[in-house]
Amino acid sequence: MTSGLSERNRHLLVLAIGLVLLVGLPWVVDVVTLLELTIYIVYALFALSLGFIWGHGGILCFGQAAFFGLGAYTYAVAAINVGESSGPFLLAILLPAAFAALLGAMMFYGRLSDVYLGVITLVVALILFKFVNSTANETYVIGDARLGGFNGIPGFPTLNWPGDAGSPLMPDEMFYLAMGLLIAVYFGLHGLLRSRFGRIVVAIRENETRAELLGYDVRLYKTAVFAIGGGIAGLAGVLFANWGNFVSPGVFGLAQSATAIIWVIVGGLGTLIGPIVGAVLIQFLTTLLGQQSVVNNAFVLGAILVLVVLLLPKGLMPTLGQLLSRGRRK
Amino acid sequence: MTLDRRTFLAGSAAASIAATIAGRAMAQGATIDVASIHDLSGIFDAYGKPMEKAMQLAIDEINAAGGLAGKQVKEISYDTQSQIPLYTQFGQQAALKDKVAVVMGGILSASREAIRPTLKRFNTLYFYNTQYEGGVCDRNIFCTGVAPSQSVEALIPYAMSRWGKKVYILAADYNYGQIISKWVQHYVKLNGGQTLQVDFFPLDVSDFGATIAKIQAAKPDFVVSALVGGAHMSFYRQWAAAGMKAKIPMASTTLGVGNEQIVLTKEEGDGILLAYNWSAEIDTPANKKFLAAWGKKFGADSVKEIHELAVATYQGMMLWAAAVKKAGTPDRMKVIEALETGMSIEGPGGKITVDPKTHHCTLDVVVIEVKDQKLTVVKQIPQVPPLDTQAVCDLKANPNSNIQYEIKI
Amino acid sequence: MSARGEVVLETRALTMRFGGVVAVDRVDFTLRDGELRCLIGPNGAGKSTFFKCLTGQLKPSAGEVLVRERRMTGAEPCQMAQAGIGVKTQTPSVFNGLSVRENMFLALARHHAGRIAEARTDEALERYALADLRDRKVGELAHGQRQRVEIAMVVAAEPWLVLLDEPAAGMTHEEVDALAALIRDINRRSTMIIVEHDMQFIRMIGDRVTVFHQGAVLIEDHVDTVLDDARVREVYLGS
Amino acid sequence: MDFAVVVIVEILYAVASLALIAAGLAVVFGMMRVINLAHGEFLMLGGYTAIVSVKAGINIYVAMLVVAPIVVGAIGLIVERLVIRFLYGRMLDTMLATWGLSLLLTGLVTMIFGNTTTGISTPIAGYRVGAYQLSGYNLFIIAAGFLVMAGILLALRYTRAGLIARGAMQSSDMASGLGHNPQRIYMITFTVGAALSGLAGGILAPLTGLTPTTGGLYVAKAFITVISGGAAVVAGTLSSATLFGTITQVVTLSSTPVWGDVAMLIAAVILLRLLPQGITGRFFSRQV
Repeated sequence: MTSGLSERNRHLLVLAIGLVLLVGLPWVVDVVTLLELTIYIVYALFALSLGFIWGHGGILCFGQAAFFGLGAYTYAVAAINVGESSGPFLLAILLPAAFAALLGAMMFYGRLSDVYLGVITLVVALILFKFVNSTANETYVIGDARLGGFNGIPGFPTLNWPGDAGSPLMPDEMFYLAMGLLIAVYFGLHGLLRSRFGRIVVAIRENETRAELLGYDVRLYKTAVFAIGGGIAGLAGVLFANWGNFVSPGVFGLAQSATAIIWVIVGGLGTLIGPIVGAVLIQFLTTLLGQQSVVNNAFVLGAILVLVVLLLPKGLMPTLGQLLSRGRRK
Repeated sequence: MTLDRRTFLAGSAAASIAATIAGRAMAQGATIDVASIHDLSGIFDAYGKPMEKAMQLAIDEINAAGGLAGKQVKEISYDTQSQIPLYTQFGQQAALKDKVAVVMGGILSASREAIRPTLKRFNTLYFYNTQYEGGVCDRNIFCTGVAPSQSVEALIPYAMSRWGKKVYILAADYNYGQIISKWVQHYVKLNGGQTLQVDFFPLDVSDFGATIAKIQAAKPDFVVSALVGGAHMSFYRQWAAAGMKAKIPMASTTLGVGNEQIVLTKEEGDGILLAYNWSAEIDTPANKKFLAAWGKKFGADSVKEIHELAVATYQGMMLWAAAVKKAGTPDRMKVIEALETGMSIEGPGGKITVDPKTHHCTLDVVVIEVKDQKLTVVKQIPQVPPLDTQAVCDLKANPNSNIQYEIKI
Repeated sequence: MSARGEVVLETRALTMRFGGVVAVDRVDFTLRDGELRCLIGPNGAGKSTFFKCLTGQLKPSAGEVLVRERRMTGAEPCQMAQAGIGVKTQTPSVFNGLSVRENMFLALARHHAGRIAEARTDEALERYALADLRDRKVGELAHGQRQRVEIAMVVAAEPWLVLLDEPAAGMTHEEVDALAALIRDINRRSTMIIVEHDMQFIRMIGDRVTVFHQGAVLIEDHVDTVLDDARVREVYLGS
Repeated sequence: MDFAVVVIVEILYAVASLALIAAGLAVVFGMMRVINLAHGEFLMLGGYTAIVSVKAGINIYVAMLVVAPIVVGAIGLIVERLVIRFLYGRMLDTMLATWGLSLLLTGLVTMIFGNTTTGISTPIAGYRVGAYQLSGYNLFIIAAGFLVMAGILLALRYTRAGLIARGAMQSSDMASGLGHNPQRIYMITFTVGAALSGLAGGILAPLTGLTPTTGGLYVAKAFITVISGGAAVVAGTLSSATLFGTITQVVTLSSTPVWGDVAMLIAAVILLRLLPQGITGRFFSRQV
């Protein structure tokens, strides 16, 4: 990594910006904007989950929404049954992580890679979508919660202060929580990547054969990375569910997985800040485009994706980093 | 939800939340704002576009007559693009940002159930102007469309008397289809018939080849379709293409609601039986006036776009306007109380009266046969009450009720 | 210098088929402790396939691989490595995007806990004369330098058996001389198998040589005997 | 007995429509190792071309069988020249770029035609098998599916162009040695693949309604069929289409279309886990 700032300073800068946004934003914007920003953060977290497994683990997952959706649905179902939100919150992270571990083990121990991995992840997300989408019948219940099929699940208890089911989080508190979690996950992943585990994961991305010949069980490491990514996607799903107080099968949809890939590729592979920047930028653009009807949204996003692949194959943030450091040297 | 907590939180966001929750601060702007939330694109746009036009027409007429409570009415329109999660999002915006007096909207029952909790939570009055499966019991919502005890109750005995007793049901796989198919089974049984099979289809299914073979194997006397949306349209095409029209007749609880009869050819649509509140052929002064006004505003060509849901939307808007006039204010509780006096208006579909106990409506029902791409009235039943919801819901006794009852069979 | 110790690696009727093609055909092979064995043969003789069956990169269709009398048939490459076998592949297989130091760290980190691995990394860089390249990305180095990095990574883990696939390929004369010295040095501590093409090089390091032809072992003997053998000449030069 | 015939026809129809949906992608993937995720949109464009042509008064068969492939082939040519050719050998980048393209085309069509369902009626009347009525159009699709597959097979095996194309895919050096420009061969192959997609889209259009997002429904099925089939263009596509078409239809007939789809997807996962190179990667290597 080359950049004008030293690595340490760069992370301090990210932390500072993060904290300023965390504390400052609720003071300067109105509630609707704050709600809008909360969803950006949720998406950033989702992007980060894919950015980690793809950019650092070398696993391109075409069905990351499977874990996002699983997190959202697990939370909704568990919250209806439990009421108090702490248990459901944890369960909705652990279950997608466990599911990712299982799926990952199946794929990596079967030595699937590249396109085949892409197809399987895509298909698994599709299966989940089709299944959940066809659970409108009243026989599909888990405890007190009806899965609801196409309707989705509305009106489940939203997150509350831990231990106190009677005090749900207000929109501004939701913002603090989401932003705080994003910062925590970012630095958590950062620390992980500096650890022995993380360095081996990166080594596997660089050269799987060599890592194996050095005695690292690539299958195990990849499965672990995939599970971590699944857990983070699940966390993003929980926040998403709480944001709208509504989940529907669309959370498993192809579009959800696809947008995440666009965020990551636009923001830049191999960095942690890239996916976050990509998600926020693209979502901001989507919102802007949503307010006019001359140019179609998908048209612009598609054009951006094509142009980024052709002209900025490394994505925004790494390219920016290179430009900065080149500027410095001159 | 206890949302009146923590008002000490500083910051503008927190303050505005507090303001919203403390109750809708009235008399802010120079206009009374009304939100229209419909699918204006995507696979449900055939339903939504005319509903939006009906809103515009109703608001024009209200404003031309001097507005409400001394103010003009302004429409804020949202396109939910046939995506259910957008209902939640736009519902939030309408309630928190636009602070509208009422939300008119929702088409699919799934969209209603997505937006209903949001609007209830943020104390924003909600009108759902669509024929639906009935049973919603919530004081914050008024349902102005026909319900099963009005439409299915009329349709099934009429179809059975013409065709026979064995029925095969196809329904869209979400709450509407699931519940309406039970009502169909209920009325089939009540009239001494037999339901052979019920099949559900997700809204994106567009290949019905195997299903058509299955139906033939079951040999029903007729088919009841509760299919919904653009993709399901191909069922009628494939049915006709297989030459089934001559073999097994069909009734539907949904066809025509999106004016499908003019998209389908004569050969594909003719002979299908329906039952709704409205048909263009209803011969009343109110309907003629409505058709003329629509033609004048949107062009003569546009008159054929009018459908059941557009009429229900127009009637819903007019009901709300009448209530605001009566209450003298757009304040939510006052309007609800006014409506609960059992208000009625004369609409294109006949007289429509609010039932105070259920917030549903008593209205006229017409049984229709599709002929030459037109909805021909074959039978009229005046002033049918919403018996299905009345059987389970009493908002006078339980004003805090907030559920949708489902029929058990 | 003939075989001296106990048998440490053995294959029994090892066979590898791809579709209808038999690349390795019922090979029985024995390696003793301390040996420096060369595998030679013309292109397509099956020596590289045989090599990959030993490293775990290919799963043999039939037969057995025994490492110190333990059955390791079809084991994963990582299990082979964990059993103390170091492997250098034909083309340099290194972590191109990472620095020389990081490469070395990764070679050591499997055997040592983080802190110790860090310390050992710097020692190893000194020992293998890579210290001045430590912060360079391996992908930016010259071919010969990358070969050196890879061999250093393999050896740093102190394997008891080292498998090298065509280590001299693409090297200059001077580099080949240095390599031969390095291999003799490694052989003082580890048993070795070297797949090689270059006769010159085999003469320099040679001891016992196994010649592959059409998937089977043609002859196995001391390098001088083998290179004078008529059949070997025929296989190499064609008739 | 009659019902058995109906079931067989329905299965053949499912197999043929899968083969049609996958054909264009199979050619491009099998010959060029390019995964075109805008494939679904090529089908969708074929459908729109056919519908627009019919509404403009062109004969429906001309619209489906001639106009749709020509128009979409031309679009494919443009796409190849502007985007794909810069990305040969970069499989992942190609996938991402074509994904972008798919969004772009969806958006473009939405701007032109609106996000709404359009459709035309099928041109063939139903027919009778014993006590059952069947859609005549299904027979047409079965015929079209098998003709397209046979056409690809014959073209690759027995025509000079097919021979050169196969040669170029095996080794582009060899082709250029023989005086053929591999860039040009890639260009033509991609165009032909696009034209096949256009043809399929045109043929399928009368059956189901079309929206600008219809491509999304196709691309997953095509992608799964082609990848599961493996490298051999015709043998692979036909074998996986047969497998998946049969599973889908049998399950659909005994339950609902959803379970039919789910069964197919589960079959695909199991298949790829067991045969990571696809069906033909294992059994028919080195065929077309």
